[in-house]
This record gives sequence, structure tokens and C-alpha cells, in this order.
Amino acid sequence: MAGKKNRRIKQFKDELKRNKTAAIALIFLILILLISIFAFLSPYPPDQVDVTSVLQGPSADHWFGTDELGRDYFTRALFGGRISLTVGILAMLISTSIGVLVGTISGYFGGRIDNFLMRSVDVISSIPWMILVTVVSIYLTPGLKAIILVIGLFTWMSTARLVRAETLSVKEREYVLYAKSSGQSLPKVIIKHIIPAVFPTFIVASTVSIANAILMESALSFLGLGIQQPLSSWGSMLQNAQGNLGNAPYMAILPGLLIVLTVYSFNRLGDILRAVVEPKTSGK
Amino acid sequence: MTETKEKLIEVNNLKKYFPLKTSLFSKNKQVVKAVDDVSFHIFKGETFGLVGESGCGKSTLGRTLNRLYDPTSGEIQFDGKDIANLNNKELQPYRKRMQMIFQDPYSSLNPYMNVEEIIDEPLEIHTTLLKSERKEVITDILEKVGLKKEDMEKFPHEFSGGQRQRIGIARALAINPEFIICDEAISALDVSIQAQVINMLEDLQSEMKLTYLFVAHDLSMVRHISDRIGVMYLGKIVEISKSDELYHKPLHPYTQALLSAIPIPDPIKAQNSKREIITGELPSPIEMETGCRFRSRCPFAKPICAEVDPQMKQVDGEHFVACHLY
Amino acid sequence: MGNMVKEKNSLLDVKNLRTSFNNGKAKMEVVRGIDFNVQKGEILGIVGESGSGKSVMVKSILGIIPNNAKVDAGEIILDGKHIENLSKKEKRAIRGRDIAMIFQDPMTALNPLKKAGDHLIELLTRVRGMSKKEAKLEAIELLKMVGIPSPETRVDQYPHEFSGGMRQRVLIAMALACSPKLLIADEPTTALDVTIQAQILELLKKLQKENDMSVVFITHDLGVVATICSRILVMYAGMVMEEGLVNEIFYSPKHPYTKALLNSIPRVDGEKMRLKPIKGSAPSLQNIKNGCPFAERCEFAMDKCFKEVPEYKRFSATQKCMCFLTGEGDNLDD
Amino acid sequence: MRLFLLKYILKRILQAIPLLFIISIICFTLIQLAPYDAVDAMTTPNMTKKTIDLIKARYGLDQPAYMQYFYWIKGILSGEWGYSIVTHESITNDLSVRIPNTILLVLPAYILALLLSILLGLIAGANKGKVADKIIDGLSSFGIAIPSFWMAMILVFIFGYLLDIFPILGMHTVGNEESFSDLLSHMVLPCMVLTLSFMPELVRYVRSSTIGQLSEDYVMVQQAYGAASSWILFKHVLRNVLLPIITIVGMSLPMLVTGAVVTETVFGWPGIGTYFVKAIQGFDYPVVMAIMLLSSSLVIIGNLVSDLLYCIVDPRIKGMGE
Repeated sequence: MAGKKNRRIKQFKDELKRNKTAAIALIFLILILLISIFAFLSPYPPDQVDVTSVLQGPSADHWFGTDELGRDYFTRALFGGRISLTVGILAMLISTSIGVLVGTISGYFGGRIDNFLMRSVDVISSIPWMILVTVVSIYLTPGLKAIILVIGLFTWMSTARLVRAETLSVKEREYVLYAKSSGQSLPKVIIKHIIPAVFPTFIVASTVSIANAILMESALSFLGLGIQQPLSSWGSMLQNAQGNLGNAPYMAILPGLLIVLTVYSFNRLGDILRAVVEPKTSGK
Repeated sequence: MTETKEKLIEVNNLKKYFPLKTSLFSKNKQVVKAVDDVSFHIFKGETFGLVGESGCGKSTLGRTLNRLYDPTSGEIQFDGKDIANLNNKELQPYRKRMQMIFQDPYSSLNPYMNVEEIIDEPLEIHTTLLKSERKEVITDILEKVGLKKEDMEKFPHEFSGGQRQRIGIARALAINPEFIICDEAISALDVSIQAQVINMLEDLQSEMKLTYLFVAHDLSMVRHISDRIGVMYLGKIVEISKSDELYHKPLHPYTQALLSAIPIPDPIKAQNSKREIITGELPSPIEMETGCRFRSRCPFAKPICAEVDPQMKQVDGEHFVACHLY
Repeated sequence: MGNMVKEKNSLLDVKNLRTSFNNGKAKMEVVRGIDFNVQKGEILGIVGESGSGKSVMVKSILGIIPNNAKVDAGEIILDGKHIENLSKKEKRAIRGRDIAMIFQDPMTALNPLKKAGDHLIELLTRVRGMSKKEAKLEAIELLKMVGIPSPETRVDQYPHEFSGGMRQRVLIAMALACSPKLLIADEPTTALDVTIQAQILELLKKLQKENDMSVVFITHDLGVVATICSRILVMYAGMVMEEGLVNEIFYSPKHPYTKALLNSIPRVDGEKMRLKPIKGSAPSLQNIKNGCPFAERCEFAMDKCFKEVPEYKRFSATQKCMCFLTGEGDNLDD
Repeated sequence: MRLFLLKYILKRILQAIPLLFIISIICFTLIQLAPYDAVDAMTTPNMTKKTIDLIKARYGLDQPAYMQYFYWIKGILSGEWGYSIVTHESITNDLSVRIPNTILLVLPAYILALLLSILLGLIAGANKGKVADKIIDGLSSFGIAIPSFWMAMILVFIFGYLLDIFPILGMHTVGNEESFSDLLSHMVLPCMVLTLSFMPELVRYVRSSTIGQLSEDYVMVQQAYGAASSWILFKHVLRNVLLPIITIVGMSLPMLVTGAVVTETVFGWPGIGTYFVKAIQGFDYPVVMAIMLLSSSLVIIGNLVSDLLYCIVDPRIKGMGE
């Protein structure tokens, strides 16, 4: 097993060397993760109201200025990143878990189970996500938990479809036929043969799904349907910024840029992971 | 000799139908009769070849024998016991006794497992050996198929096609089976590598007293390795005979056509031989509901061929044919 | 090479053709300096296993190789004209018109959204300048020529309505559309069943005679070359191991590889004998070693074979071979 | 062949019906679950209990749930979509005013995005790995990461505040409701945002589809017969690339209603988006459910339409019935 892992890591490094933008994206992601973890080191508490310095532009004291309550904008953006990343990662965990489970079961067992699960996927995906997520969120108490649940529970359909397609093709491969013909038990066929083959799809789907969850969260928060005060995420900061666009345009720059770069970086990470984990089925 | 031969496999009236995706409106369910009422047997220690063109159902037959597919009806006797309707648990002891070798050396090995893990799979299922004992078995079997002990740590993509096929064979032989189904096991290999694998299969057969079902489309290879051959056309076996006799005295018009279509690797003979090239192509298996399925391409077709499905007849000794001409 | 009669009859002359692929990291030389010629009116067989470079070689001549491939041709002379340095546009004018090609997989070789007839009509209007009406009639004629039943209706059908054998016939009809001087057939029957293969081989033979074309037939199947070809090149790892008339290759092969190849196939008739396989497997094209490419697998290999590439030795006006062991006119048989 | 096609169309329509049915049940259940009484929409606080009961009886609200569902569906089918509990306005009326507004915004933006994407995708795909491709592909993978509302804010800032050439709010300038040029100038910014946000994914799709098609065997065959690359691209590849786009176009049908929720909000465009967001914020359940039902039905119909179109255009599907 060790040999295989080393090979993957080496491939990953090679891919990073070849692909400069991907390397930059990865560094950015690590950076943004670190600074949102260590955001508390900032000299300004995120909620410290300072009426003497309201809506100040960028300065040496406040690198990205202050908001309408005089809070340090840079600090708020770092704390916002915490929320956005938390939503992204937790929602991804929920959504890919459901997606992989449903996809594998559906693809492997086929027949009625497949039919039922896929029709359910059809039904849920018939409702545009924006509508679905907002409708569900009005039945929950708004907040961080609600938004994670809502995004996680209603965005797994595309992962399920991908994993199902992958499972369908894997289960016809001859090594799976061999395992079946040798009387390998069902759980073991799934664990030894199906899951490893589906894993790459899962990895790629999860990075993309973090990116999507961050985008969704920001859109919902921007509409005022997501993260509520006193918490703030990049999306809700932009909602705030919209009102001050005329007199404090700098407020729109930082959170927006952070969203774009984070989402972009996760997508790039997905791209290189795709290149690395795709199995070398042919020796050519 | 013939009288004392023991049958390892006996197949009676085996059918395997696959349902076609039915549309909402057609009342009668359409099926593809991939294997349609097939009977034959395989003696212990022999190689039975199964030839036919693509879509004739030879692979389905092999996979149904192995119970990878559930038969629609019919019997599959394995060493005197009908295994056609056994459930998974009851099948387990028989699964230990029969193994499969597949066509594609690329997709028949799990790319995420190393050679040791791959060969260990059947051992883990069917033996109570400890991990260290299994490792010994794997070392032995690798040597038998011409690979090295060090190869155990490697992954499938590090091998060439021929070597991969050896790994597949090692996996099949690890638990000392009696019956091996070779499903187009050499079709994907280069000519020079095919010979390596064929020779190895022959050696292993005499060494381990194996019985083979050799499924392939390459008639010359099948003839080389088989003692007896069955020729399939659209789900039916149309002729069964000893392999030399099949070559020298083919009875069924389809066998004749198939034989004369093989390009002979000998220029003078190739130029002198009169080739009977059959016209037309394989009809859809759904269309041919009644009568002989070969009649649309048969140069000798008679009115009866359209009405009555010819039954398998013993012509002499071990030569059987399903044709109204005999 | 100094043979004047041969030069006169020669349709295609290729000298020192090299093709390499560059996949970012490594350079792979797939065709490693090949000389050969195609005579007028002959069927030349090119035999080799996978990775021997046979398919890349002919595609290099036509100039239809992927972008990461580089062709370095000494000389390519088609019907007395040098074509190795032609511009892209000039080379395009040769394709289809002077040299036509048919491919291995007929299932994917036709555009699924265009009718079978449209493939032909397009070609006839573009290359032969026919009107659409004329082209359609000619297309029907061509389909008839390649043995497609009821061509009048078939001409308006889409590729998916044709079987593999029938699609290969459509492709052959495309090849014939502009009466090329040379037809290159790249494993045209490998994807087909034997009975269909027999039909296609018969058709190709007939058309070659009727149209007085030359044919280059690429295959790995020795049975097929014996059936259809008059002369053979045996390729291994991007080089020509041996060249000769079909009888010379089959009845007095000189190169150990040719012999080994012939021994490794079962005989369809006569006594069953144990096969004699070639040990080892095809060499990697990525790190090419010195010496004869076959040395590693050759049972007669000597030290010298691992150091330098042997020169060609001639055995007759038509047969030559690349091996240290065989002297000119020699016979290696024990 | 014709018969098969008809059969297929009928089959697909029949398949879509249960899906619509289930969606309608979900919507109905959600309304029932919601913490309000449907009758509230039609009553005022000073009505007597008797009057309320009368109204309930009139609308069947005193009957068991399945009967209520039946009445509700009947109402939906006859264009009677209920009343807002906030404004007490008829939802049908509101929708009929707002849907055309949204379409006015989405349709031109989508068409423009589609045309540009096909063009750029083809250019990038045909020049894979070259500068043009790197620019187009790089920009579109960046574009995917840009939230549309942020792009809207940036454009508003540049064109609205800095340059002050386009209005940034609403559909009309007050007092100038009849002027077409006024409407147009209001449309520019939101349309630009929508076009730019639709494009990246479409471009990537066309690009990868073009690359895929160019590696097909039939392309090599055409090369072998001397066809020029532009000929191959336009006469052969284009068709194969455009065909699957039909699916995408069909599936975009619901965007005519829900494609611009965020953008409309930023620009205060009086379409379905702002209507929906207001309803959500005000817990206006009947309106929310109406929009949910409408948009989901459009998704199902869109899928149906794209399947049918595909089946009419692609010769291979027609042949499958044989």
C-alpha cells in the first residue's frame, strides 16, 4: 500500500510542477486556511465598534478600512472566511457522503433500488437549487447550522449521478466479474473493488462541492437568507457593502476577491486531483 | 478410452435470455436469446473449445456455466451435481473448483491492488490458510506462471499485457481448481505472446490435471489447444466434434464457412484453396424466431429450414451436428 | 537500390523515414529510419505486432499524425515527385486524390451525424468537382461497386444503420471515389468477424485488380498477408527486420524474428505441434537501447547484437534482412 | 420510424406526469406544514368566526387534506394560484406581470451568452494548448468562481457610480415608463451581468466537447481524405458539438423564471426574483410555493423538450427503435 501512496504523492508533485497556476492555487488555499484559523491574532476584535472611525478607507492602521460601525474590515474578512470555509467543508462532507452512498447503491444493485433512487434524484433536482434551499431554510431557524444542513442535504444529486455512472462501469469490469465468480461476498466486492474505483470521482467531486457550497452560501447570505448577524461571512459582508457602494466601494473588493480566489483555487485543486487520481488502467 | 472418460461438466438444455428494455407499449416482452437450448458435456482433463463470431453467445454461455449469470432454464451438472439453481451459499464449494480467466489483461486486474493482493483474493475466500501461508502459496504460483517473487509488490500497470495475463492465470490457479473457463483469454495479446500463454496453459493442464473450457473466436488457436470443439451461432451450438475431425470433416454449413474464412498463413495453400465465402451478415437474434438460425446465410437452405429448428444429431462417434442436411 | 527496372515501376519510394513523439517529458522514437518502396500494381503487406510502428509509419507518409509527433523524412517520392517537403496545403491535395486510406475501426470512422452517402458526395464534389446531383449518382455507383446491396436506399442512411462490415465497405467506397494510385489499408479487417473479414479481403483483391491500384496492407495477422499480399515488410520496434516476396518470407525467412513469428502461430492443417513462442515482451520505445531491437528476445543473439544495429544484407533482388547472423545468400536453418 | 418517434414522445410525456404529480404533492405538503392557515390570506382580523367558516367552506378548507389537494390542483390547473398572505393580491396576477419582466432580462442575455460561448468554445477547442485557448479557458475557469452579485456590484460601481452612464436600479426612470430607450438603458447592466455569468460554463462545455470530437476517428478519416481543418471543423465537428447543446438549451428553460434571482435583487428589477426574495423574507408561503411549483414544472418540461428535440435531431436515436 505504501508504494501506491508514494506514487500518488509523487504524481501530485509532478503535476504541481507542471502546472504553475495549480501550485499557486494550492498555496493560496493553505494560506487562507491558516489565516482564518489564526484570525484571532489580529489586533482588532471583529466586533469592536469604533464610532470614531466609521467607513474609513484603507490606511496603515486598517489595511482594508473600516465598515459602517468602524469595525476593522480586514479582521472581519478573516473571521468571515472562517464561516465561509466551515460552511463549504461541512456541507461538502454531508453532500458527498450522501452522494457516494446513494450513487454506489444505485449503480451496484441496479433494478428497482436504482430506479427508486434515481427517480428521487430526478424529483429533487427538478426544483431549482436556489428555490429548494431557500424554501427549506424558512422551515429552519436561520443560522450557521441551518445553512450547512440545507446546502449539504440538497446538493448531493450530481455527486450521486457521477458516482452511479462510475459504479455502473466498474461493476462490468472483469476484475469485479472475477471476484463475483469466485464467490467473493457482496460487502467485500464493494469495499475492495467498487469503492477504490469510485474514490477518485469522490475526491474530485468533493473539492468542486466545497467551491459550490461557498458560492451558494455567499449568494444566500447576500440575499439575507443565510448567515445572520452578529456572525458574518464573505457573502453577508458583501450584502453590507452593497448599501455603501457609493461612498465605500473598497468594502466590496476584499470579500469578493476572497470568494473568487478561494472558489477558483478549490476548482483548480479539483483539476489536478483529477489528473493524479485517474487510475492508470493501461500500461501504455 | 472414450467409454471410460468421466464427465466433469454436463449441460442440458441450458437457456439464458436477457430481457430487452421493454417499451411502455409493447405487451410481449422481448428477449435476446443469448444462449438458447444448449446441451454439451466436458470430460475431465480435456480442453473443450467454444468458437463463434461476436454476438453468438459464447461468452454468455461461459459466464452462465460459472453462474456469473443465473440461467433462464436448464441444467448445469458439475461433477454430477446440478448447480444451475443453487444459491450463493450453496455454490461456494463449487466456486472453489472452477475459476475464470478473462480477455482483457487491462480490466481484469484491479488497478488499485498489487499482485499479492490480487492473487490473495481467491485464497482468502476459499481457504483457511494464514496470511503467511497464503504468501507462500502466492510465491509458488507466481513462479509457476513465470513471474518473480519481487513482482508481488508491483501493481498491474507495471506489467506488459502478456505478464498481466500471467497474473490472471496465477490468480485462477492459486486455489487448485479443477475447471477453468478461459474467456477469450488470449485474444487481446500479440501473436508472439499468445504462444507463450497457450504453452503455459498446456503445461499447467498436464501438471495440475485441469479441465478447460476455452472460449475464443480464433478458430486456429482453438483448434490448436482443444480436444473437442463446439461451434456456436446465434445462441445455439450447431456442431460438436473432436477438433481434428471438425477441421477435416466439418458438417454444418456454418462450420464449413467459418473454416474456409480463416486466412491460412501459407501463401501457396492460401492461393490454391477454394474459399467458400458466405454472403450476408449476422441477423439480429431477435428476428429469427423459428427454424434454423443460419438459414438466411446458408447456401443449402431448404424450405424445412425456415420452419423446423434442427435438433442436435449424433453423426458418428463424438461428432454431433444440428442441421437438416444430415 | 541501383536496380533500374525497380525504380521505374516504383510508385512510392520512402527513404530514411523517422517519426518521434514528444509527450512533454520523454521523446519516443516510434519509426526509426525506414526505407521501402511500393511497386505499381502490387499489394505490399506490412506485418508487425503492436508497437512496431507500422501504423504510425504510414500515417507519417500521409501527414495525419498527432501534433506532438515529428516526422523527419529523408525522401518520400510519389510517382516520381518528391513530396517530403511539400507545404501542408500541397500535402492535403495528395490525400484522398493520390493516396487514400482505410482504417481499423469502421464503427467510428464515419461521422455519426452524416449520411453514408454524404461522406461520398462531399468527397466527390470537393475533390472531383462534381455537382451534387452527379455526385449522388456516382456515390450510388460506388456503393454498388463495393458490394452494398440496394445502394439507392443505403446512400441515404446514417452510419449507425450499417453493420461493421458494411461500414468498412462504405469507407472503401470513399477510398475509391477519387481513383487513387495508392490505397493504404491499416488493419481494415481486425475489428471484423472472420466471415466478414473474408468478404472484405476478397473485395479488396478484386478492386485492386480492376482499378490497377497499389495497396499497402498493414496487419498483424500472418494468415491475412499470406492470403492477400505479394510482398511483405516485417517490422519490429520501428524498424524493418526483413523484406521479401510473400513466398520468400513464408518459405525461406532469414531473420530470426520472422522465423520466430512464423513458429509462434498454430498451423490450421497438419499435425498439431507445440507452439514456439518468442520469449519476453516487446521493448519499450521510451528508452531505446543500442543494437538490434530484437536482440533481447532473440535466441541467437550475440554480444555484437547488443552494441550495434546490423546492416541490411541482400539475398535476392527482392529479399533483404537486417541481422548479423545471416550472410548474403546464407541460410540460417540448422 | 415516424411511429416510433410518436411512441417515444408519448412515452416521455407519460413519464413526466408522475414527476409533476410528486412535485405538486411536495409543494402542497410544504404549504400544509407551514405555520399558517390558508384562509388567513382571505380574511381580515375583524371578520367574525362565522364569516371565516363560510369562506373556509367556500374554498373547501374545512375538508380533509386530500380533498384540499384536489381543490388546490384544480385551482392551479385553471390558473387560480391563490393569494399572497402579505399583500392579499392574486398570485396569478402578480406572476403574469413579473414573468415577462424576467424573460425580458434573461432571454436576450442567454441568447447572447450562448452565441458567444459557441464561438469562443470552438476557437479554444480547435486551438487546444495555444495562446487563444489558454486565454479563453483561463478566463472561463476564473469566471465560474465569480459570484454574479459581486460582478454586478463591480459593474454598478464602474458604470453607475464612476462613469454614470447607465441607471442602476429598476426598469424605468420614474415618469418615463413608456420610453423604450429608457428601458434599454436599464437593461444594459443586468443583461451584461447575466451574460457574463451564463458564459463560463457554456464556454467550457463547448470547448471540451470540441476537443473530444476532434479526437474522434472520423476527423482523422477526413484528414486522410484531404479535408482542410476549417472544413472539418465547420462541416463535421460543429454539428456534433451543437447537438448536445440542444439538451442544455432545453434544460435552461426554467431559467426564464429563476435564472436571475440574485441579479434582479441587486438591480431591483421587478421580476420573479425580487418577488420570490420578498416572499421568502416575509414568509409569504403561498407565493413561495407557487414559484417553486412553477419553476420545478418548468425544469421537468425543459427536460422533456430537450429530450424530444434531441430525438428529432439525432439520427441515432431514431434508429434505436428498430
